[in-house]
Amino acid sequence: MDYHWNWAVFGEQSPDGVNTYWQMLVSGLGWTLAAALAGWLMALVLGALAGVARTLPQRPLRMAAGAYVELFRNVPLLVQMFLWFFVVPELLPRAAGDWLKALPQAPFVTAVVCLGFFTSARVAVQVAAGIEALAGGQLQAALALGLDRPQAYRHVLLPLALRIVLPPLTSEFLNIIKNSSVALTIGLMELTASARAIQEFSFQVFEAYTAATMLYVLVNLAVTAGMQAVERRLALPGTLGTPGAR
Amino acid sequence: LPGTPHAQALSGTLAKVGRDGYITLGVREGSVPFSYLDDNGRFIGYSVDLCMKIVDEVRKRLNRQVEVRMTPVSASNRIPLMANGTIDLECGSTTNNAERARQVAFSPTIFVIANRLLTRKAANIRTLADMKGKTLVATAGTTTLKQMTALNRERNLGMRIVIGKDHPESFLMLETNRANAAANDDILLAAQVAGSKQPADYAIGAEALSLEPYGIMLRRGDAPFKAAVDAAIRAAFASPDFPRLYAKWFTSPIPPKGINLNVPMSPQLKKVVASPTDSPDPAAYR
Amino acid sequence: MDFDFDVIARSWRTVLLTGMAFTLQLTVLAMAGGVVLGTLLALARLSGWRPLALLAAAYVNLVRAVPLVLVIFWFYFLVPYLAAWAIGAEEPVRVGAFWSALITFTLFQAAYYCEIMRGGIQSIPRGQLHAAQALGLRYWQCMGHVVLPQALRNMLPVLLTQTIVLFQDVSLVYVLSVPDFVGAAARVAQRDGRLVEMYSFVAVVYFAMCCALSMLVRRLRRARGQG
Amino acid sequence: MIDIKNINKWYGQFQVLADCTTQVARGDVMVICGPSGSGKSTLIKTVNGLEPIQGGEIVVDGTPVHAPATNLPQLRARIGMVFQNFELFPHLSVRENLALGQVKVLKRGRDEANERGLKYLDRVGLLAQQDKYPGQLSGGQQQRVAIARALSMDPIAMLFDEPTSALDPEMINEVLDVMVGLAQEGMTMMVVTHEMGFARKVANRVVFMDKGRIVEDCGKDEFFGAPRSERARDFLARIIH
Amino acid sequence: MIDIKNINKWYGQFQVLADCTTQVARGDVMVICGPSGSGKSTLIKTVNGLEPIQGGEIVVDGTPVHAPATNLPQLRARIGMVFQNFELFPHLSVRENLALGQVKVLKRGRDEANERGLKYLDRVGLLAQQDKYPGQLSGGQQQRVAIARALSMDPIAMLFDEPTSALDPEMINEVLDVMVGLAQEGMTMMVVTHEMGFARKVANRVVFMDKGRIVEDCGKDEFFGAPRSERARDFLARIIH
Ligand SMILES: Nc1ncnc2c1ncn2[C@@H]1O[C@H](COP(=O)(O)OP(=O)(O)OP(=O)(O)O)[C@@H](O)[C@H]1O
Ligand SMILES: Nc1ncnc2c1ncn2[C@@H]1O[C@H](COP(=O)(O)OP(=O)(O)OP(=O)(O)O)[C@@H](O)[C@H]1O
Ligand SMILES: [Mg+2]
Ligand SMILES: [Mg+2]
Repeated sequence: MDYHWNWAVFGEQSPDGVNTYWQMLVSGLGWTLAAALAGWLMALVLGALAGVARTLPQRPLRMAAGAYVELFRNVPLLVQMFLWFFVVPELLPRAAGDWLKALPQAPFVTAVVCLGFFTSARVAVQVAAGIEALAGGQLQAALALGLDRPQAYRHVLLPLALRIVLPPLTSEFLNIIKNSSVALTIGLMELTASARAIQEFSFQVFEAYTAATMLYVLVNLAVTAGMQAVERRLALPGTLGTPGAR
Repeated sequence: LPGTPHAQALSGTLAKVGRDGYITLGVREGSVPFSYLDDNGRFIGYSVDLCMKIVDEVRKRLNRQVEVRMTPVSASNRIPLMANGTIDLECGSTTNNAERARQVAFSPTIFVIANRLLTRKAANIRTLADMKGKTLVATAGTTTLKQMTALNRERNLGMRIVIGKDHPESFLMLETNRANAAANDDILLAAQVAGSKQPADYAIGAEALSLEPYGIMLRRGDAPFKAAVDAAIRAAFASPDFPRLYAKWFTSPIPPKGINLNVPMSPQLKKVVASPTDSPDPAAYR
Repeated sequence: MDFDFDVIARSWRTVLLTGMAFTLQLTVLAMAGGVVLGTLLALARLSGWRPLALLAAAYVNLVRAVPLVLVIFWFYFLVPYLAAWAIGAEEPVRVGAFWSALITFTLFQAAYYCEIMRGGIQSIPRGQLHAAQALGLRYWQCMGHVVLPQALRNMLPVLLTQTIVLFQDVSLVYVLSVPDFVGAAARVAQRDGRLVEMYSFVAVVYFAMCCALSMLVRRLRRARGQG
Repeated sequence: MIDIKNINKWYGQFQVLADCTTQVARGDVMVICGPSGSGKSTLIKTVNGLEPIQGGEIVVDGTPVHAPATNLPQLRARIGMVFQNFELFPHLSVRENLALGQVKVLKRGRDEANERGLKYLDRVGLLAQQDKYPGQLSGGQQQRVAIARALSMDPIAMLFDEPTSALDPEMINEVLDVMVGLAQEGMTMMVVTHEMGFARKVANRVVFMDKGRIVEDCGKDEFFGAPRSERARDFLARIIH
Repeated sequence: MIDIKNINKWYGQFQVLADCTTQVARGDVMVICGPSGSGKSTLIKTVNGLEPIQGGEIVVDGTPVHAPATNLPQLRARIGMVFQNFELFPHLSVRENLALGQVKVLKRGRDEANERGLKYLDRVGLLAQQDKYPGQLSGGQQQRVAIARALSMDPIAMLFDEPTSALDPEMINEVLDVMVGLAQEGMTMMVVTHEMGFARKVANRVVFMDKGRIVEDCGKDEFFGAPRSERARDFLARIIH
């Protein structure tokens, strides 16, 4: 291959004249994690609400939750990102739109909102599926005891559904980390964008992308290990989650 | 190969093209008027025309038919695609600078741009100094962004610099008031204004913030091919047809919408045409 | 904001005919290739020969750990080398944009389909394998005639759902200037300075198509009594 | 005490319950049997309102179950129910399973709830298992805990839906023993079961269902002696081998 | 014909089979019973090599099952097996279920395979169901198809692993009837079952297992008359209620 390798590029000064390329990459990682975490919190809250709504007996609530999920699931993230950044502020009242645009971290805020909604649709599907997996027997047992519906959800269905959906939620969390890279299209200097910028400035494209890829893999491993620890802690005695129980 | 007496003696790109019978040009989709798609799905532009002259030179040197293939490239894949041999020439609007020259070689400079500010006329911003404390947009990964970051610090302007994914998005940021000014290569700004909804609303600043040479990219360390490229560009510049070629793209209506950019030849480009150079140093063009 | 419908009226035919045709072709072919390759990967992951299982697992996890944009970049760049290796050529093979994109998407989509198929295979009760073996079928016959057809059937809705995701993800080849649907729309948008209009158009088209597809999947699920 | 009057229920076009009428008096032990899919589970779940009905009326201890004004949770708290698959809450320990309903519905203090729960746990012979989780118990043990959970709400009647059909043959008797004890103490019970030994021993009424209808509703001796309907005779012949 | 000699098997630390030895002669009907988890299923699956063993030897009709050189598929094709959960192939019609093994293993033509399959389907009384899929049949019907599937390979012996324990009480007899018929025709059979009625009727040998050991291995009359071991007496007392 006709390519001039230069790993020392990470020690060189980046165009802002203050930081090295390596620091640029690390700051990108910081933005990636910040956007993913903030979006994740939002997705969990909205997703749990929409997911519960999808399992309720009231038809209008179920339909509204269904429409919410379809809306955010069926448009590519790339396009949603663009719409949130460029179109939504124009649709708002003038003052609100201007305020949004003038936010000091407008790309970050937009990315979080967009990732939050996008991911919440997926979380909602998981949560609903988790609850439905229990819907027959456990719900009836709780109701037969005299619990009302909110109590049945609070004390029986949700704690169990949480354990069921934890593995798929883990992969959604990994997804949101990866998806945050799409925010580069609205100017958020997250990890992939930093790698891109480095290669644009220095033309050391393979070094930049290799470093970014490895950072993603490391984050991925750390998150997977962390979530597995959580799963083990929450595993119920006597189920397959706890080795040697039966 | 029969009919190609030089082929055995050649190495690198020329050998490859001689053997395969085709050359692949990396082209851009939206670098008006250097390299872009017209309504018929063909890639056209000033850089593409110059590249075709290089192809003619290659045909002459190899003494055989050479088919031309075009592959669209983007800012993020042009280097790998050149390194792995997918493209042989990049015909776009790529700035030649010292850092990049470590990785690839460039043809003699084909155009010289200045970085300038694009503003709304109503905002009354004339120079970079007027931008103190305001918001500036530049495109991700461009040398302009690099330049503006440096100037912001040197001159202590306290500007907020936001980043657009590509040139149209940077312009959109200005258009939707997310930024007070857009910094970019003046020729690209001219193209954007000409194509915008209200061209009369915008002004391109007079202050040239830097000079940058554009070149056609080829693989490094490929002397025979570089010689052919150099010869082709020199010949094109020396040709009496060159003013017409320039006029075709910069001072006449161009496809697809028939907009006229109206950018006469700058003194810097005149100097380059008179004495071609592939220097990445901006000082060489003052 | 003034919305310029004219640009959509002028361009929707070309954008759909070239861009959407590309996207759909890529989606369908990458799904077909991805399911085949993914199934092989799944069998490799479940194989008793540990090195093979580990290798397959490493591939799947690596591909799934990295953002699609980067994965696309890597494969897009590596495909010429893979092709050279496959046909035994000395130099990297120059692969056209469509084939490059197709191989790229097939390779990484296989990692996702692999996990689905693995789940599908593992969800087939051991008894089915035992029953097939007890009839005297060999391992590959058991897989081919008993386990895989059931796994595929059970997982069809999940595979299709993943394909809807793939259909949306194809939009990311746009970062490589490959002329998919978003790319074709963006090209018009950038040339004519009508980004908002074209992106809204893209959103509506995707929404309509994906909704129709997910409705199909839901009907399939219901017909299967899977919810 | 439980008065079921002409109830009808459809799933779409399919009629699950057709004009079912029967009464359970205080202290009655009613066994419900019939072929699979005949509507036994559905019938028993209408009694505490777990299944809505489309026609007819059910009155439990003076309360019309399906009237809109009825406080269903309160009514359900007074009727114990035991399911085929136990349905203990797997994320709660045995003690917490016993306490949940008492604390949240009957508003008992945690200590009182635990005390009563353990009393019934002792009654089903599982006091030693109070700190275990359902997943750590055998099926028979889980079902006994489920019975204790229902009892600890001090129900006025108990509903059983095939309580032994998910159990290994060895464990069936340990559950049946508990149920026989309950019956002998005078608990009002409706029991869906195929265990004819249990029916013979403690039932005073047997209801036989087929295709959503109550085909036979008579005393135990009459049922085992000379069932009126052909279908019931058939069923008995096949089930007792 | 089936010679099981001192076999041992572990799952990790846990010994599932401990030094099991027994023989089945041509025409024998051996019933295997014992508490849950005692290793009955594991033992029967070692006979056609579905479960590997760590010690001992099994010889079926002269072929050592676990020898590396043995062509297991060929051996298995000659031994029919019926499972607790039927394990029909749900994506194939009844006829295709019957034909698969014949075509792929015995290399019979499709027509011949269908013809033979239907013969046995008729034998179990289900000829009319040949075009249905397993999901459209009741449990009892599925199990009868599974028996026909095994028979259509012309086996020299049949293994049954709790063939009736997943069935509703009503359907148990229709399956047992088929098995009794087979036994009376002289088929060599090993049957894991809790159905003591079946054992009494047709078994000539009963093996009782506990904790991976063969505790009792004797004639039917001896077993039901006076089992030697306490554990077996206990088990019998509990299972016959
Ligand atoms: N949610 C539902 N939707 C449609 N049909 C249903 C539903 N629940 C039950 N059914 C049907 O209603 C009929 C009666 O069901 P039910 O569970 O009451 O029968 P059962 O007598 O308890 O049978 P089993 O002995 O198998 O438990 C069955 O044919 C069943 O298929
Ligand atoms: N794959 C496995 N890994 C570990 N332990 C196993 C495995 N399969 C079975 N066992 C254990 O081996 C023992 C014997 O199992 P087996 O299925 O042979 O019992 P069984 O007598 O057939 O019981 P049942 O009446 O419940 O079917 C059980 O304790 C079981 O938990
Ligand atoms: Mg039932
Ligand atoms: Mg078993």
